[in-house]
Amino acid sequence: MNTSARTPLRELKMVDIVKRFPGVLANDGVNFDVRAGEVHALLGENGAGKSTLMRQLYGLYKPDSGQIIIDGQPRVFQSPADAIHAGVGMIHQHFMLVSSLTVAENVALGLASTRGPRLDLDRVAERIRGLAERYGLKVDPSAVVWQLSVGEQQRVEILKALYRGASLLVLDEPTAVLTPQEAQELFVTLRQMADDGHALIFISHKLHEVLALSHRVTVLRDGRLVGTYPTAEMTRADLARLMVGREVLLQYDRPPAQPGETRLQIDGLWAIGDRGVDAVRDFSLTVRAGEVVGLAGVSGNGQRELAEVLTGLRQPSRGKVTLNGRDVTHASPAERIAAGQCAIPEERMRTGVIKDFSVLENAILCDHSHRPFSRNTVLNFGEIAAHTRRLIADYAVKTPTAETPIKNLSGGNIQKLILARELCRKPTVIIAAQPTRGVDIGASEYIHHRLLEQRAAGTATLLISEDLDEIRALSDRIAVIFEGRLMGVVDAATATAESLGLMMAGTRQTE
Amino acid sequence: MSEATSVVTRAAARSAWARRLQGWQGALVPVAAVVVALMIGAVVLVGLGADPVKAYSSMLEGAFGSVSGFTQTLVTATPLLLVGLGVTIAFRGGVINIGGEGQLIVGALAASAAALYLPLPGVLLLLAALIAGVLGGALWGAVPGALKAQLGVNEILSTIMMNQIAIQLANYLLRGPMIDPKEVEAGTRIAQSALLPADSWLVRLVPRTLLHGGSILALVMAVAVFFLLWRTTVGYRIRAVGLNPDAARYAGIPVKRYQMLALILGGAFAGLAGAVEVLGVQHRMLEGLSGGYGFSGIVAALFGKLHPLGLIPASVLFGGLLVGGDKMQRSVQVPDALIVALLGLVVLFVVGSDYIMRKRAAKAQSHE
Amino acid sequence: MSELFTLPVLLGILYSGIRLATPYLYAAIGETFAQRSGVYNLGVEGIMLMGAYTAFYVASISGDLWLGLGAAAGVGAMLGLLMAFVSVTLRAEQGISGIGLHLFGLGLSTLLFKTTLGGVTSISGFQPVRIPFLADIPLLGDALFNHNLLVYVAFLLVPVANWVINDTTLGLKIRAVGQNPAAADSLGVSVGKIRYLTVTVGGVFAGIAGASLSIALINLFQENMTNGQGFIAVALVYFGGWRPWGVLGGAMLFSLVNALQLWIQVAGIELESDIAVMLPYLLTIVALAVAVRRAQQPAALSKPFERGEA
Amino acid sequence: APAAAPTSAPVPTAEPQIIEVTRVVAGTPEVQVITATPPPAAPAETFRVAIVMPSSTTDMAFSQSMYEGLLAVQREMGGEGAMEIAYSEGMFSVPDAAAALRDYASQGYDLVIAHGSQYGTSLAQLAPEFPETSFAWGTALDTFQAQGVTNVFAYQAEAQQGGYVLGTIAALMSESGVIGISGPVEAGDAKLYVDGFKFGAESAKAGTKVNVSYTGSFSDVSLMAAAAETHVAAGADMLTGSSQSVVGAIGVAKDQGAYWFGTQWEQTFLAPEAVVASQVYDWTGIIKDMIASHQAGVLGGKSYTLTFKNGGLVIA
Ligand SMILES: Nc1ncnc2c1ncn2[C@@H]1O[C@H](COP(=O)(O)OP(=O)(O)OP(=O)(O)O)[C@@H](O)[C@H]1O
Ligand SMILES: Nc1ncnc2c1ncn2[C@@H]1O[C@H](COP(=O)(O)OP(=O)(O)OP(=O)(O)O)[C@@H](O)[C@H]1O
Ligand SMILES: [Mg+2]
Ligand SMILES: [Mg+2]
Repeated sequence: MNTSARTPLRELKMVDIVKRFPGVLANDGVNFDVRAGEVHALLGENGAGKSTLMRQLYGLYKPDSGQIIIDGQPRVFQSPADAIHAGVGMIHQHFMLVSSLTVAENVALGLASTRGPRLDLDRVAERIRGLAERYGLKVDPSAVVWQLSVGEQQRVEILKALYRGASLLVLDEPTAVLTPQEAQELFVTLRQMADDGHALIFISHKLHEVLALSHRVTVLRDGRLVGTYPTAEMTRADLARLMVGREVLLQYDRPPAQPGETRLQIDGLWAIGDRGVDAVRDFSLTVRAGEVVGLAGVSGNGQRELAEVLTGLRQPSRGKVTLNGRDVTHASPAERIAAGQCAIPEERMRTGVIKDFSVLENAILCDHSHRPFSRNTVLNFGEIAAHTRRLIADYAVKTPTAETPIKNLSGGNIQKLILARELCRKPTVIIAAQPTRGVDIGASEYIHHRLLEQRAAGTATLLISEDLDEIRALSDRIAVIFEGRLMGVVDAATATAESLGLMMAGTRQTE
Repeated sequence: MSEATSVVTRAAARSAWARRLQGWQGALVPVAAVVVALMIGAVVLVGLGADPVKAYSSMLEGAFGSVSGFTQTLVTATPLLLVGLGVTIAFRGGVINIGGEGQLIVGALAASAAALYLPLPGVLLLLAALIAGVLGGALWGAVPGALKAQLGVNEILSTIMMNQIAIQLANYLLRGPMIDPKEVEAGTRIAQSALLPADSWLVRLVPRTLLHGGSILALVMAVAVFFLLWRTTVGYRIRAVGLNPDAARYAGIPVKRYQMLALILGGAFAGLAGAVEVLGVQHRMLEGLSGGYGFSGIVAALFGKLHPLGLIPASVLFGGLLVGGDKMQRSVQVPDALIVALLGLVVLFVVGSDYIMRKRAAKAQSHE
Repeated sequence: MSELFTLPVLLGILYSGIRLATPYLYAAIGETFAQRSGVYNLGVEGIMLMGAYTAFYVASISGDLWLGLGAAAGVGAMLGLLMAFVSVTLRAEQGISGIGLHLFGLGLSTLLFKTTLGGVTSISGFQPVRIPFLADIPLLGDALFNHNLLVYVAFLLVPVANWVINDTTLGLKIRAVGQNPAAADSLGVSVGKIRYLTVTVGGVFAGIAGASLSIALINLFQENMTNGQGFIAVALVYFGGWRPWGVLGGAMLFSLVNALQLWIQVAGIELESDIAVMLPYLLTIVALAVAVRRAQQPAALSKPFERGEA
Repeated sequence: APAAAPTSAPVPTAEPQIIEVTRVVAGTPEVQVITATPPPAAPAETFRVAIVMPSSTTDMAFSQSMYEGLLAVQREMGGEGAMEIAYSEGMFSVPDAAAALRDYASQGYDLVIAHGSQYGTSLAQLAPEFPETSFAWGTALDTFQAQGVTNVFAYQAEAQQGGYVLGTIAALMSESGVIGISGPVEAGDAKLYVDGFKFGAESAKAGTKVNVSYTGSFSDVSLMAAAAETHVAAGADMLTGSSQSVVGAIGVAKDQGAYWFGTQWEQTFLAPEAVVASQVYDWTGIIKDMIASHQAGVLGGKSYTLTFKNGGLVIA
């Protein structure tokens, strides 16, 4: 196992790449190249074909036509093994980690051991520490992956690629799940890697990150190449226009809040997390009608558990939750839904939709047992189809038909459908967890407008997000959570990025 | 807007078409797989000194080519269809029910007991016996269901165990409390119940055959299950729980309750199959009544792509294979074992061919 | 009742339990490998029958028990490959392929039995090997250390399997492929290769399980002689929480209770014979229900893997 | 009036053989000793017999005994030209068996044998539909005459007789005074045998201890072997058992130096040193009488029992 002996790749070219899926032309003659020492950003709306292009580079799909050329040599990747062998590493949009294994085991997976058939996890751990040191990727090699925060999991992904001596690293939306601080740390790592002569491909929906990090940027739209540009010559507005094909407003017009009665009240809530320790500690918060309360925090500080308690998926160990004056501390999801709460889940593919159900069937997930969708348990498909068509039209969901399995839709469109489904129920309280994670700017903007519409209509919204920009753009008040505790609640108008950052790092609000 | 709508409708029409074509071809491939398996069987037949042409023509004739053969195929298909419906519901609910055999036996026991011991007149007795069968099977499905929901006991394990328990329970009841008093009197002690009162029998549909009203009941049930799964909120919930329990829970569906319901309904249909065998065919409970339908029903269900309506032709096809196989054994006098081995090959080839089919359909779709 | 709790009886139960557990151990450990990699092989019963027949036939015509054992392993490997082809390459529904394989093995072994042997005959199988010193331990020695070779190997298989799964690079690949095949695939681990390997190894062990019956424990072949043991073995994998030691626990519990129920009958204790026969099945369920030890099944169990479907 | 002159037809050509027939008319059993004459006269056309049996023709037990009986009669009658035999084996499933019986009847077989007590109900439904065909049902005693059916023979082995005899021998041979019996399911033929054996042993020698166990299955060879082991461990030096699964137990007897008593089929060759004796079912007399009866126009109504007296049971 001599990974450093391999000569690092200098230049990779993808030429005239065409890739079809049933009913979709995902890549339509795309040309793309990346060089050692450069960060090349790849931009495009949801479903533009970015991941598909990269998956071909990593041997996961075979192009229908077109060529991959490394340092002048045409290469055919039959499988990721070939790509790894050629020095390509990839951090996937959805992490490729075996959650029941330790960090070291995940890294060692598939590699030969110095001890023959026996695992040499201690040596692997040692090398992991070495790499971690060099690139600032702090992680405990003996930790089991499911216990790690999202940010830590991502570091494991990067370590996996570095460990295999990758000289080209593809990062598919690496920051979608990171806090600004974590993203900053990642950028330090990535710059270090580029300086070391690595070639990096960086996919993100966050334009400021692209502007801050990349040397060149390539934009895709509907599977086609729009163009490749030196980043230095581009502005945020330019990029948005190239991606979406129209001007994108990046600010929201928000009249002052006129909070009404208390809709959601959380009192001294405690909950135990998956790791068996308290994840939410003595947490109290009130959300009133007609306001958006943002909950900011670094990922893994109890937001997920809090959202699970509020939606009835997790039993709190102490405390009380009141919804519209009713005690719902131990209520089931169904009871909360009946009481007027709706929720936008953090993990849309796992908890938001049933991917083998059609769009239509997903559209009635919470409401299927109510009129007019069913009557005495018999479903009324006429009504359901009409309703779904309305949602699709109102929320501009891009789908071939209402009968299409929802898994064939892009992430942004799935998110729009979830939003449409939840908001049309005219909720009195919305729990929105990471509502625009991984969603392109066009769709994000759209979703934000919809949430603000709800605010205007008098709904109480708890917005849980790790995207501080999003929090600041939408919230009236901002609460910060750290290690399961409330660090304070501040007025959004007066809060500064610095004061929020301090609270997110564990400093209690002083005022 | 109008352009968008027309694109949508055109795409819809196209995908519906593709789906129909796929379904049509999908029916041909299993047939081809059966043919390949039978060709291998032909080689073995020659090796055993039997005439393969005679063997297969008698098989075909025995299963589909004569009134007596075809009615027998339908008689066999009936419990397969019913058990298969139960398997289908359970599977759709994300639980694997291997317990059809035990549920069928318990259903048959319960139906016999009701017919023997309930003092009901006329058709009421038949009705009561059918309901008892359903309840018996449901009970046998509820045990693994409750164990899974309450204690997380894997249902594959518990249903396999419950099968053995049911067999021993039947042994016990049929040689003890439920034994035909005449057998005790005569000293022969055959392990069977007394003959059920004629009021409880299902009507025979064709004279001089065993075809009985249970077959019609099974067909009605297939349509009913289709309706249940795709036209009611209960079926919607069962399917949601089966496909994504996390999302179902998030949407307010009590997941465990529906997993349990899926197992109970699975048991209920197997129990109904047992009742129908007793009331339609044997007219008494006896050892060996199940005929292995509890397992064959799983195969039939998967042949039918776990779809209640697909299950109708699938159970007739599989029933025909069983009946035709036996006929072939009789006509060319090869060991029964050959038929069993052939059946195994057919099953392997048919499931194997499914993938080839799906692959081709996907390719066709992406290149249209 | 007190008759049951005499030392000789308890030792007798232990002795019989160990013998009864032997085929379950082989079959269930093999199945553990397959299931840890995500393949659920319900055809173990059919492979056991073919193994039993092959071992018996080859041993009786060649007079060489080892040759018989090797042949059984070989046939098990071939049937394992068949299962792998159908379930991995053709991505067929695993439960139904297993049932097909079971029927195929049941039919073929009987057919071969009838055409080559014609009827039941017996041979002299592997003889008990007293382990020096250990077998002389008072009381326990005879119950534990006076068995034939295949019995010892079955029990040795447990720590070996445990080591392979938990402490080797291969075991790491197996675990990863069973938990998250897409992740393993993205690191260049061939999901197909690993699954072929484990299902084939599972087949080999199922073949040996059959051989342990026909040339070591019972020393004859009779059609359908496994009588559902293969299915119980699959259930024991679930019982054991996909861990070799757990499988051992399940196999011993089931077999000891089986030996116990025979003793209950033999000792003339008032209990209907059918109820006695139910006991091992009943207790297996109860044991799992009471011992609240909810092992997670391999996340990808029974799900065919297709690249790009993550 | 069936069974009025059961023996009128063929001219005796060999030593007459006594067969005990229990005639059941309208539910009242009535024992009659009649003389049958084997073998039946070579018929003008081939006599066609079909049999449906639960286990296989090589089970070394219940099914094989009947199948080999048929083959023996066939040889006596002059081979396949004189008598055709069709069989269906492995019919554990009663519905499959019923279909096979029906099919044979509709193919015009002269005698259709339902060799399994679980097939009786199917036969009772079937027989009236084929009045030209003779049916036989065993092991059982009921010919369904009470229901007006006249074309069904019934046959049964008085397995308890052989059991009794073997039990007596076992008790006298036993040094430990403990005997172990393992049966499949506590019903039918097996139970008759087991009870007879137990009774024989206990009455032959006072103080003999007879331990009985059942495995709950006809085919579980392993459990049967374990049962035999248990009996030996409990001190038994004489073992017996019934069903096709006993082959497993015979091996145990051999290995552990115990003696074995067989039933249904001659089991000596499996372990000559261990098998003392077997009660063998010889069905040929009954088969021949059924054929003769059929040829004489009596299609059913007779209930046969295999006993020592009529030579149907043989200790080998
Ligand atoms: N395995 C697949 N089967 C069928 N269609 C697919 C598959 N993978 C992707 N697609 C489709 O191909 C198109 C491009 O998808 P891709 O995932 O490459 O988009 P993307 O640019 O990465 O979007 P996002 O920003 O949401 O990640 C989409 O329409 C998507 O639905
Ligand atoms: N890009 C890489 N960086 C680091 N290690 C690698 C890389 N590619 C392969 N390896 C590991 O280095 C060792 C030797 O790799 P090499 O590629 O020469 O062999 P290989 O024939 O590809 O191995 P295999 O047969 O496992 O695919 C193997 O353990 C392999 O897993
Ligand atoms: Mg993407
Ligand atoms: Mg059959």
